[in-house]
Amino acid sequence: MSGETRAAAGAPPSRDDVLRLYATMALIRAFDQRVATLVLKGAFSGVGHLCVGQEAVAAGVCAALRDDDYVTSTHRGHGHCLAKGVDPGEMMAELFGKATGTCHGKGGSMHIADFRRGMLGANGIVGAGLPIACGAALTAKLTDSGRVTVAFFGDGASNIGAFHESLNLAAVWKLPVVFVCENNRYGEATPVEYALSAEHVADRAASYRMPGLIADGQDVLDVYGKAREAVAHARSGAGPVLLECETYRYFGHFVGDPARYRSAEEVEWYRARDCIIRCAEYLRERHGVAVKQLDEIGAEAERRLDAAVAFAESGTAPGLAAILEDVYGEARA
Amino acid sequence: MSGETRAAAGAPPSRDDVLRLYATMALIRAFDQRVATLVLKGAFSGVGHLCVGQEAVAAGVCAALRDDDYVTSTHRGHGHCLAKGVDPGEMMAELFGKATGTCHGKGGSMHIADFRRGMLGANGIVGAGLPIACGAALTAKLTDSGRVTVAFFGDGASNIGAFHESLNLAAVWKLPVVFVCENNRYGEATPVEYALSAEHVADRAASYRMPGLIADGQDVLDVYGKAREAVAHARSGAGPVLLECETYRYFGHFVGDPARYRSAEEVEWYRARDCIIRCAEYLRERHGVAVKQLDEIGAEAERRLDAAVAFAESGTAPGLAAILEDVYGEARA
Amino acid sequence: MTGGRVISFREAITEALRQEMRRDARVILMGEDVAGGAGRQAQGLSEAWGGAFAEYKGLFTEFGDGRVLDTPISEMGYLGAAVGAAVTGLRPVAELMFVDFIGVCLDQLMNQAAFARYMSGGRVHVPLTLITHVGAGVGMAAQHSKMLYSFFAHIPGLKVVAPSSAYHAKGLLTAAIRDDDPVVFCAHKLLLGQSEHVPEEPYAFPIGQARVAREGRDVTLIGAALTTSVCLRAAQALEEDGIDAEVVDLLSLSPLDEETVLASVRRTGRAVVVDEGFPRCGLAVDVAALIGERAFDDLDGPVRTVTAPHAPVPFSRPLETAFMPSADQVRAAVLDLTAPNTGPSGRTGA
Amino acid sequence: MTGGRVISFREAITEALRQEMRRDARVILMGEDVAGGAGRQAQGLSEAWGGAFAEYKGLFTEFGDGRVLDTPISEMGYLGAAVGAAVTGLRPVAELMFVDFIGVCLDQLMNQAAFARYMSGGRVHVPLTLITHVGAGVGMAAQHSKMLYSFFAHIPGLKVVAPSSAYHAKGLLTAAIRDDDPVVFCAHKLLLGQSEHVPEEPYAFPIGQARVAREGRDVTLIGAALTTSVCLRAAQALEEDGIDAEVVDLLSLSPLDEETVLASVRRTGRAVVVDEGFPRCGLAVDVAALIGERAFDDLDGPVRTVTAPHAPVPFSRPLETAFMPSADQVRAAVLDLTAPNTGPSGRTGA
Ligand SMILES: Cc1ncc(C[n+]2csc(CCOP(=O)(O)OP(=O)(O)O)c2C)c(N)n1
Ligand SMILES: Cc1ncc(C[n+]2csc(CCOP(=O)(O)OP(=O)(O)O)c2C)c(N)n1
Ligand SMILES: [Mg+2]
Ligand SMILES: [Mg+2]
Repeated sequence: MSGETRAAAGAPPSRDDVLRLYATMALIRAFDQRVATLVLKGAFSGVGHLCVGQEAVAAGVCAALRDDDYVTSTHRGHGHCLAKGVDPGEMMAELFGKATGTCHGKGGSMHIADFRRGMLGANGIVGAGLPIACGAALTAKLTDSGRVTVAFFGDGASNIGAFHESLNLAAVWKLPVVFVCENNRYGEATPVEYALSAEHVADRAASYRMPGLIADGQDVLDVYGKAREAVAHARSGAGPVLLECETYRYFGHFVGDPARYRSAEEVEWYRARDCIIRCAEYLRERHGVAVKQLDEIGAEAERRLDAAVAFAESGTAPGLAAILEDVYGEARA
Repeated sequence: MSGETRAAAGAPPSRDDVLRLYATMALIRAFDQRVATLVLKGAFSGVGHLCVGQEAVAAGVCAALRDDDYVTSTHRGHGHCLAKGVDPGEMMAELFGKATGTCHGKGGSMHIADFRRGMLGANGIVGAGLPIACGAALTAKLTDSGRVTVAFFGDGASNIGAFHESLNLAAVWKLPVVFVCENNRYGEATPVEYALSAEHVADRAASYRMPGLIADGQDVLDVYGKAREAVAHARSGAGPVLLECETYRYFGHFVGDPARYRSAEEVEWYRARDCIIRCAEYLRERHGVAVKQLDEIGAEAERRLDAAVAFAESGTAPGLAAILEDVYGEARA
Repeated sequence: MTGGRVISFREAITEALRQEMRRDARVILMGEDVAGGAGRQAQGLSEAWGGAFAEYKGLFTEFGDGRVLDTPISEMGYLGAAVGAAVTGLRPVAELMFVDFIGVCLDQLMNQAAFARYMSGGRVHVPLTLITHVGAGVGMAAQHSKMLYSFFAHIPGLKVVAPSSAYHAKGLLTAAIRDDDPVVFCAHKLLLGQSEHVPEEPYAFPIGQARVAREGRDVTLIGAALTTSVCLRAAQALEEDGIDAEVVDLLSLSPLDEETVLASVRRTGRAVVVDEGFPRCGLAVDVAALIGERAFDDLDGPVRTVTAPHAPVPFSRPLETAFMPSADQVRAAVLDLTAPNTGPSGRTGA
Repeated sequence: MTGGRVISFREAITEALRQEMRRDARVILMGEDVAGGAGRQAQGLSEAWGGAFAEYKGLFTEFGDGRVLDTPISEMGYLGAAVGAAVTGLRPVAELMFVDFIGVCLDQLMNQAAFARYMSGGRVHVPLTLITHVGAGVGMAAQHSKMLYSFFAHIPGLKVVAPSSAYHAKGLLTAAIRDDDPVVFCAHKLLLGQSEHVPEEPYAFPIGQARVAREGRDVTLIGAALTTSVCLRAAQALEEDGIDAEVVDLLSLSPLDEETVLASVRRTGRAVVVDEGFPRCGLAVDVAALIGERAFDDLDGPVRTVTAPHAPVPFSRPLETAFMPSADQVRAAVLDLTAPNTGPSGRTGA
């Protein structure tokens, strides 16, 4: 039922493109696996909403973006940040609540933002990033900057009012925004089949006369291809697109969620289609990349994480004066 | 693109049925015409949101309901109230702010409610009636009362978050509710073609896998027929329905709105399709009803309005003590 | 203020917007029917409404649909879009037609606009102005007549202004638009038609600065928006009682000009805070507690509050009228304050 | 309270719900993952979560999907559905997982639930309970750690309770469910695990009744929810300073038990109000102004407030800890209050 984009699909990704996608996914996985360990160790407070299993979506979509494009993210946002180029050390420092963090330790996991990278913020409120994405896209449109904005959100978020208002507004104003649904089949403990009255989130695109695409979210190349189509469509001035990526999170809703709402078989089914493993297979089979090279990419990701954790640990917590700083800025009047 | 209801359409309306529809429309028109006059005279305060031109929707839909069915209404709700059987005298007294009003003068036009008649309330907040309708339908479902709830709302309201959340919730919970959109082509001064990214509001039913119907809102028989289908579907336990009625308001958004956002031709086009005139023609041609009888129905409506205004005028304003009454009830604990 | 060109509060809003939009191309305006008749330009229509309260008349005609944007009825959507536009370099002004509608979009104002600077460790700012209409007196009942500005004042990161006149409306709206933080501009419906001298040139009135609207020695009456005029009328009436009342017009509710309030009360020794909002956790108790804590030693009596009752706004006209704080109530509160034990305190020198 | 069966605040919530749901078939529960794993019964799953805070464990198993309803993520939708169910004869309990989410659904609570009785001239009532979680201390930062109960207290037509212990949680939730008006039940996250003696039989603790949690003669410390324990710790510490502090635990924020507060302060002559909410237009100033206005003549010093700062809740743990009112701050406020001019007032007799 998904619509069609009028944008050209572009050339197939090169070996280097795919290697970059692979490296991004490896970094995201290393990051969130490390976070899991650290949360369980009690290294820092807060809920760990991890995207392990979903790496292909962040990696594939952000690879289709320019550096100066915008992204709004969710509570499950580490992958989006890393894929958009946010520094893992600063991110980790943020999770540790250090002054060296992306947000000087005042935001935490659910509020990581890096405006230098067009990362307009993770968000603790389900659906809240979508209207903000419309605004970033409005800026792009009114200033003719050619920038595209991607709004990531979950399957659960597609049932909240802000989703509806944003898609309608983006369609009415013909905004250059791509709404990317990470359908990981659950909103907390609630399965998508229960909470979503449509068959696919992408089916809802028709309500706004915008194209609706579905990508295999466990296949980074499919995500990348569809995202390129969608981004090209948006960048061309043809208006917004809804892109649904079918994916899965291996952890529960948060670190520690026993996730009794799903079966072991279901988890196995998805793990067998793991995006990183599939991408590795593709690289080996299609491009003859050696296992050793792939292992090295994984090892490099781990080294970056070691460095990130070291950076985070070496930082200091913000001083107590920071409590009252940056509530307001200086008035210019 | 509208879906299909599985409910039977039922027998065609009898002469008496149509006469009753006619009488209801005549009463609604007389009421809101009278309100226009009174507002312009400054007889009472508040904004007059009139439904003159849209009478077929309220009349046709409510005729498809049982007395004990529920209705949630809007800021443009006089027609819904009258069609659901609320007393015009009490309504008029409410507009006059009298203690004898439906709400003892404390609600006014935008809050008329009469729970004895299943009228759960006009509403000053666009879209707010839809979630409430879901709740009334939930009560019906959980208590097995067989009652159906109708939620009236406008074309403009179909762009607000509450619309989306309600339709999804009703679909997920399979609630016996009929969402009736009065598409009068404007939300205040904004034309539906601008604000609505779908072609028809009813197209959005597909997002919730519920039937979406479109009725000619200037044809009370079409509205009545489609409403019967929709209500039967909901009452059967098959879940919610979205019914869009294409209609028009002759007045501006409120009494006094010069309505410069539309052309005289457009108004004329709709007036030429006036629901009352068309129903009169139908009654004359199909059932041989004499003009005199129809005139008498109109005259009877005017007499009821005379009585309503007299009742309203004869009432007294609530005493000042009422300001502090009914903020809370008696605790039962 | 007298002399010079006289325009209404409504026109002062238009003028501030027009001047700031001319001055700074990043300033845009959005909301429901801020133009009106959107999409009908092809048919020769420029704007049909210019806002539900007609404050934006002419702006669409001058600035076009790239700067003045009608929105669908989706407050969460467009307020959020304003936030997104603000964090990416524009300076949006959004309208929330009635403050009562904040219930459908508070999240974008509170969790997003107000907190973005803080949550990002100061790496972003949100130059967003929200114009909204507050207050009773127009027969629109409980869902269209509230004040609710105390909600905004409660939220760290927001600034809140509630001008009492055309002059301050222009100056505060200008300041709001130039401010790098989100500012809620509360216009009382009953003030829109009130006119006075307003300079033609652009000017900003500082956010966070109250003014002494009338000087007096015996008691300080504190108002905001419409209640400033209630205080002034009460002060006038109190002359008959031989009481010389000072009136402080808050203008800004957040940040609050604590010093002007405290300085006045320290001189008069008595205070009555007059607020059309609901009494619980509202503006009146906020100011009263400030005085009670910081000017305790100078108080000759308790700080009194005159507010709307703890009840929704009723429709019926006499009830609605009685619902709103009146000069009589303020006068009675002052008399009660000055009467029981002593006459006017020593300080009055009357 | 000591002796007898000990259960946690969390379990007290479960028990109140279970008992009321058994007693009255009209009581239903709805919210996100109040069961969890909805629609999976066919696969033998009864409930996966029982609420994000596990307060509803076992309720779905006992009462089934006609009484315990998981909802899509659509707070406006289901809170409105709760209003609609309430006005048509049910007695719904809805959960708003974090009070911070009120920004996406306030309208149904304020303009609909709270006002329906009034706007209908008393022809309908809204027996709705909203359970929500408030407060900082769990490392979830600005969008998941606020109090915001002052918003609810501001709104006429709502009742608001903020229990400080398991015993009162059970009694107040029971009272809320039995009440014919909408009640917001605010559970502080840090209290959920705290245990004490709670009677097994159903009981309602009256809404609108505060309690004296500790008797004392020198100063009244006033708290609610978590700050009651802050006051009690401060009171203990103040013993070392030779100060005998009374602690009033508000329990209900609306209606407020003004008499208990005033009676205490009239005896002690001094008050410190301790509130984890933001300072402006919050609970602390509300209670402080009440005391300042109604117990003025009995005050030996200004009413002090100890609140969170006017800042969003920061993430970093040391900042978050410092953000929350502490016993040290309360003690300092008391010492400041009692020190400057005199020692403890004559009344203390110390
Ligand atoms: C408005 C709002 N409601 C509820 C929550 C609590 N919550 C946090 S994440 C979540 C589930 C979101 O599901 P989905 O959108 O599918 O994203 P996922 O967690 O699967 O990535 C919920 C209900 C919230 N943060 N905000
Ligand atoms: C949430 C909200 N936003 C805005 C308004 C102001 N308003 C009142 S009626 C209206 C237009 C509604 O349009 P529509 O739903 O088409 O109903 P109609 O007036 O045409 O019957 C608007 C914007 C409101 N009452 N509530
Ligand atoms: Mg999900
Ligand atoms: Mg309309």
